Amino acid sequence: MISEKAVVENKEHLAEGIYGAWLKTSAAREAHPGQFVMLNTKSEAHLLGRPISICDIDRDKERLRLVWRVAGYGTDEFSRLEEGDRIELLGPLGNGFDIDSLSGAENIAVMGGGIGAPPLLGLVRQLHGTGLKNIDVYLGYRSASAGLFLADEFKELAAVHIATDDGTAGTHGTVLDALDSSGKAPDIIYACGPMPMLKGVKQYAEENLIPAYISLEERMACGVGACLGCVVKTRFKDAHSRVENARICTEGPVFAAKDVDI
Amino acid sequence: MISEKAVVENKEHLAEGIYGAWLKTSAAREAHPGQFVMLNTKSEAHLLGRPISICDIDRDKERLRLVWRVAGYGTDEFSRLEEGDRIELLGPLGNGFDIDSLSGAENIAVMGGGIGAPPLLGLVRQLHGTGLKNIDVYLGYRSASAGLFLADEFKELAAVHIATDDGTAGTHGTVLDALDSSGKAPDIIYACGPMPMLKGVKQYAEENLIPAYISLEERMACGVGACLGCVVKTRFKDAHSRVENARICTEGPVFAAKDVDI
Amino acid sequence: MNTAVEICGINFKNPVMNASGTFGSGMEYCGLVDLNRLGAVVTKGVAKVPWEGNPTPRVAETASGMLNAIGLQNPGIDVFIERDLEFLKNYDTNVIVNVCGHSVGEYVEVVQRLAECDNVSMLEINVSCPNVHEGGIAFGTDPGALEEITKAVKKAAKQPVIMKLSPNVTSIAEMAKAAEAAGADALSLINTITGMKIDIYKRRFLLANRTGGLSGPAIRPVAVRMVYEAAHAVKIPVIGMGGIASAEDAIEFMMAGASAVAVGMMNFHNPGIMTEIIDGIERFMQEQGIDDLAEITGIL
Amino acid sequence: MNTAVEICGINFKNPVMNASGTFGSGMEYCGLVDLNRLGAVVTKGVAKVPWEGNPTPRVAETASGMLNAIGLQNPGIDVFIERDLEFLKNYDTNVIVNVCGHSVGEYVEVVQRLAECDNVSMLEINVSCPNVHEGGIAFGTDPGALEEITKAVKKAAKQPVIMKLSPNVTSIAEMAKAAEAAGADALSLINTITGMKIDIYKRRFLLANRTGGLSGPAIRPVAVRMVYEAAHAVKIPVIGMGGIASAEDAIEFMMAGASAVAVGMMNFHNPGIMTEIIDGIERFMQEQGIDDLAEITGIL
Repeated sequence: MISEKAVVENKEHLAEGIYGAWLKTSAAREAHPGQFVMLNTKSEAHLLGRPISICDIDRDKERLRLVWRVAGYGTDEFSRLEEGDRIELLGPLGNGFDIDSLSGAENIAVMGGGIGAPPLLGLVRQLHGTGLKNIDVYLGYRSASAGLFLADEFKELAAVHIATDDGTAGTHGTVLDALDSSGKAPDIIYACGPMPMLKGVKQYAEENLIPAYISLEERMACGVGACLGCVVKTRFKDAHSRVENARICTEGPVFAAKDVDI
Repeated sequence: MISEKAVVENKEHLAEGIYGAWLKTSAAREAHPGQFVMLNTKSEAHLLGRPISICDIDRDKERLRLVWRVAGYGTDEFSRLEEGDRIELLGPLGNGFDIDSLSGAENIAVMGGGIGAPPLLGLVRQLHGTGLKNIDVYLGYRSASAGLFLADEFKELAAVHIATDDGTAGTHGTVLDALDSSGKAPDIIYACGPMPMLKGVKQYAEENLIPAYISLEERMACGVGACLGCVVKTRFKDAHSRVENARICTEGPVFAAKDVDI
Repeated sequence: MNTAVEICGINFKNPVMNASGTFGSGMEYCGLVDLNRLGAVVTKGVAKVPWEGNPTPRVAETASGMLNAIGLQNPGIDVFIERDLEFLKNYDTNVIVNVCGHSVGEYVEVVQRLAECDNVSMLEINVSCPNVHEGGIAFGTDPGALEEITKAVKKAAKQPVIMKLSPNVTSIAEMAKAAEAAGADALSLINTITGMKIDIYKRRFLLANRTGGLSGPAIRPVAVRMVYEAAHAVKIPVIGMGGIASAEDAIEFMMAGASAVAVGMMNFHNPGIMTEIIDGIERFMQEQGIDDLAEITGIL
Repeated sequence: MNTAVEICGINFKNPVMNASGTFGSGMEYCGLVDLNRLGAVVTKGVAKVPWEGNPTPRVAETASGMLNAIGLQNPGIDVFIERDLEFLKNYDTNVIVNVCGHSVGEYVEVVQRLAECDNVSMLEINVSCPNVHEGGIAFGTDPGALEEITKAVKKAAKQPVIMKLSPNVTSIAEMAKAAEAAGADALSLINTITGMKIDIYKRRFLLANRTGGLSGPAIRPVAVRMVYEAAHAVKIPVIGMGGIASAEDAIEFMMAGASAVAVGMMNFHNPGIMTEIIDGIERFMQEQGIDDLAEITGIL
C-alpha cells in the first residue's frame, strides 16, 4: 500500500456520466483485480478520499485504469482531470477477487451492474489468462442510449450477455434476467453492482448451491481499516473485529455472499 | 456596484511577490482611483472576498487593472490566474480619492509605501490629466533587488522620488525621508502604505498644517458596509454609525488624516 | 406551487431571509439584491443607545467559515427608527428587528419603542451574541435568565417575539423549552459558536476581542442537529440558520424542522445568494412534486 | 533545539500523537507511517467486552470536516491486550490507551486490566463519545458525573489518567475544573461536536445513527477556544486536538495552552500528515529561534 501523487496518463469519456483514466502509479506493482484506491480531491472543503475500484492493471508500465461514474463533488472533479495532472492516491486497498476459490469450477458467471462492471474487467482478463474458456459475462445498463461502456472490451475476453432496464439492448431487465435467458448454469459467480442486484445474486447462489463472490460498497473515511466506518454485517464473528462486522475496505470489498448479511 | 464574473485579460509579474492583471468588467464604468474591488477565491474553504485596490482604470475598454502582493491563500491563488480565466468580482467599492479637495493646491505630494503604491497610479494619472504640473511622487520599496514595481509608469506622469529600506535605490529610508531630502514643501498629500508610514504622514501634515488624505486597510468580510467588520476610530461621531467609528470599506478607504485616530 | 410560509400568523412570500448582522438593514445591499423578493429582512441588532462595538480586527477567515467579533455596534433605536425603518417602508417584505441590550431593562425599552412602529412584523431578541460581555450571551446560556428576559420582553412587545438561541449550551432542547414556557412565539437558531484564532508568527489573537463567533458552512451540521433537537422539543415555529449556502441546505434545515431559514455569512461571499436560494427552492419543489413547503417541514 | 515534551512525568519525543479512533492501534498505518517517530500512539476506545458499534452508514463528509457515528466498535480488552498491545511493543513510542464503557464499573474493570500492562504509558478516559447512548456522553456533560467517574478511575489506575472532554457543554472551564478536582492527571480536548446531515432527496439521515460527531478543520476555531479556556482554568496539562492539519495548527494549539497535540481526521486525508507536522514544528522552532516548546506553550 502506498500514498503518492499519481499522474494522469490519459482520460476517457466512456458513456453518459462515466469517465475513466489510466494513472501512472507504483501502486500498480502490487494491485490485483477487485481492489480499489482512494483518490483525494483538490478541495480543502472536501477532505475524505474517494474510493474508486481498479478496472484494469498494467504492471509493466506501472499504470492503473480507473473507471467511475459522476456521483458527487469528487467524481465530478475527477471527470475534469487532464493528461499530466497529478492526483493524490492511496492504494491498492482491499482484498480483491480470490481466484483460488475457483477450485475446478468450469462455468464461470461474471455479473456487473452499472458502475459495478469496471472492477470485473481486470478479473475477466485474469481468468482469461489462466486459459479458462467458459466465462460468461453479464452486464446490466440503464439504457443503450446512455452507452454500453466497456462491453466491447469484455467481448474480447469472454461471452457477453447484455441487460438493460429499458430493453433498448439485450435482455429487458437485470443481469439475473440475462443469466436466466442465457440458459446457462454457472457453478461460480463473481458480481459487483447495486445492492438489489447483489441481493438477487446471493439468493440465486444459495438456491442453486453455488459459491458467489460479491464486491460491496460503503461510505469510507480511511480506506485502510483504521476508522471502522465501512462495515458489513457478517454471519460469523469477524477475526479482526471479534463482532459480526467485517471492514469492507480491508476484509472486503469482495466477500463470499454466504458470509454477509445484506 | 456590480457583482459579476470578470475575465482576466492579461497577467503581469511585476516584482518579487507582486502581481497584476487587467480584468474585463463592467465595474470599470463607474470606478474611480482609490476605490477597490472584492475578489473571490475558487476554494469552498476560503469564502471571504479579498479586497484589492484598483491600480488603473480603462473606462473605454471596461477594464480594471489590479496589482497585489502575495500575502496569503487568496492573493497566491490570484497570482496563478491566466488570461481568459473568470473570477468573481464585487465592486467598485469605497469612496476613492477626493480630487475636489485639491482646492487650489499647487504642490502635490503623492506617497506610496510598498503595495500602497498601486492605488496611487490611477490618482496620479487623473491629476496629470487635469493639467496639474507640480506632482511629486514618493515611492518606498524594500530593496532595488526586489524590484521597483510601477516606478517607471509613475515617471511618465510625474517626478518620482524613490526610497528603499536598504538604500539600494534612492533615499535610504522611508518615503518621508525621501520627501525630506527632496527639499519640497507640499501643500497637500495623498498617501497609501503601511500603518507606521501613514502615522508619519499624518504627523507631518499636522505639523505643517497641510491636508493629507490616507488610504486605510483592515480585514473585511462584506466590503459594502453591512457587516461593520472594518472600522477605524474617528475624531468625530460618524454620520452613519453615530459612534466614533467609520467603515473603511464605505466611508473610506480614503480618509482625511486629521479625522481618524490611527 | 406555493413557496409561502406562515409564522405566528404572519405571511412570508417565501421562507428565505438574512441572518441578523450580515445584511445591515438592507440599505447596503439594495443595489445588488431585490429586497422585495425576500421573505423578510432581519435587521442588525439595535440597542437603546448607540454602541461602539469591539476594537479591530473584528473578522477572520477560517476553514469554510469565518469568525466575527463586531460587538453589536449599532446607531441606537432613535436613528434606527427614523432612518432604517423608514428606508424599509419602500419594500414589500417583512421586517424582523433584532434587539440587543445589556440588561433586561434595556431590551424592554427598545421593545417598547418598536411597539409604535407599524412596519415591524416581528422582533428577534438577541440573547446569544458571544461578543458582548455585559449581558448578551449570559441570557442565552442559562435557562432561568432566558425565561426571565423572555417574559419581560413578551409583556412589553406588540409584535410576535422570536428568541434567538445560542449554540454554546449543553442542551439546546432545554433552552428551547425554557423560551417556549416563558411565552416566546418562535425561536431562531443557531447563533454563532464561540471560537478563537491565533496568529502564531505575531503571537497574538487574530481578533482584538480574543474570541469571536464562528459561522459559515463549517458549522452547518451542528446547526442542523440543533434545529432538529429544538424543533422536536417545542411546538412553536423555529427559524433555522447556520452555514446555509444553497437551496439544498435550506431544504435540509426545513426537513430538520425549520419553518423558515436565514442566510448569514454566505451573503458576503455572494450577494445574490438569497434570491438564488429562493429560485432553487422553487425548482426543488417542482422536481419533487411538492405543492406546499409544509409537506416537507419537519418531515424527519 | 528540543521537540520533546513532558506530561505527567512521561517523556514524549515530540508533542504529536493521533486522536483516538482515527488510527486504530497503528497496525493499519504502520506500513505508511513510522510509528517510532510519533510522540505517542493513542489507541481506539476499548471496552471490557467486544462492542458492535452503530449500523452503517457511519461516516459522512461535511464542509472542511466529517461526521462519524462509529459507536466505539471494538474487540474488547482481552483481544486488545494480547493483539494490539503486543503489536505496539515493537515500537519506541508512548502508548495511550483510550478506555470506554457503559457504566463506571465497566470503565473501572478495563482500567484494572490495563494496570498489569507494562507498555501502557497513560490512560485516556473517553467520557465524551457522542455516539454511544448508554453512558458515554452523559459523563462528559455533567460535572458531577464527570467527578464521580474520574475518582473511580483514578482509584483503579496504575498509569496517569487523561480525561477526554466533550465540547458539547456550556462551560468547558467548569468541566475541566471538575476533572482536575477529582484527581485527573491531564485533560484532552476536544472530542467531536454533535452534528447531523440529511439526504434531502432520500428524505433520511445520512448517518444511520441520525447524529454523529463533527471533526476536521471546520471545528478548529472552536477547539482552540476551548483548549485556551480549559488550559487557563486548570493547572494540569492539556492535550489539544480538533482539526489540526498542519504544523502551524499544532503550534496554534500549543500557544493556546496545549502541552501536546493530536491529529484526527486529517490522518484519513493524508497518512503522512503526523510526520510532516513533526518536521514542520522543528522548522518553525528553527526559524523562530525556539529551543524548547515550553517557551511557547500557553504563551497567550
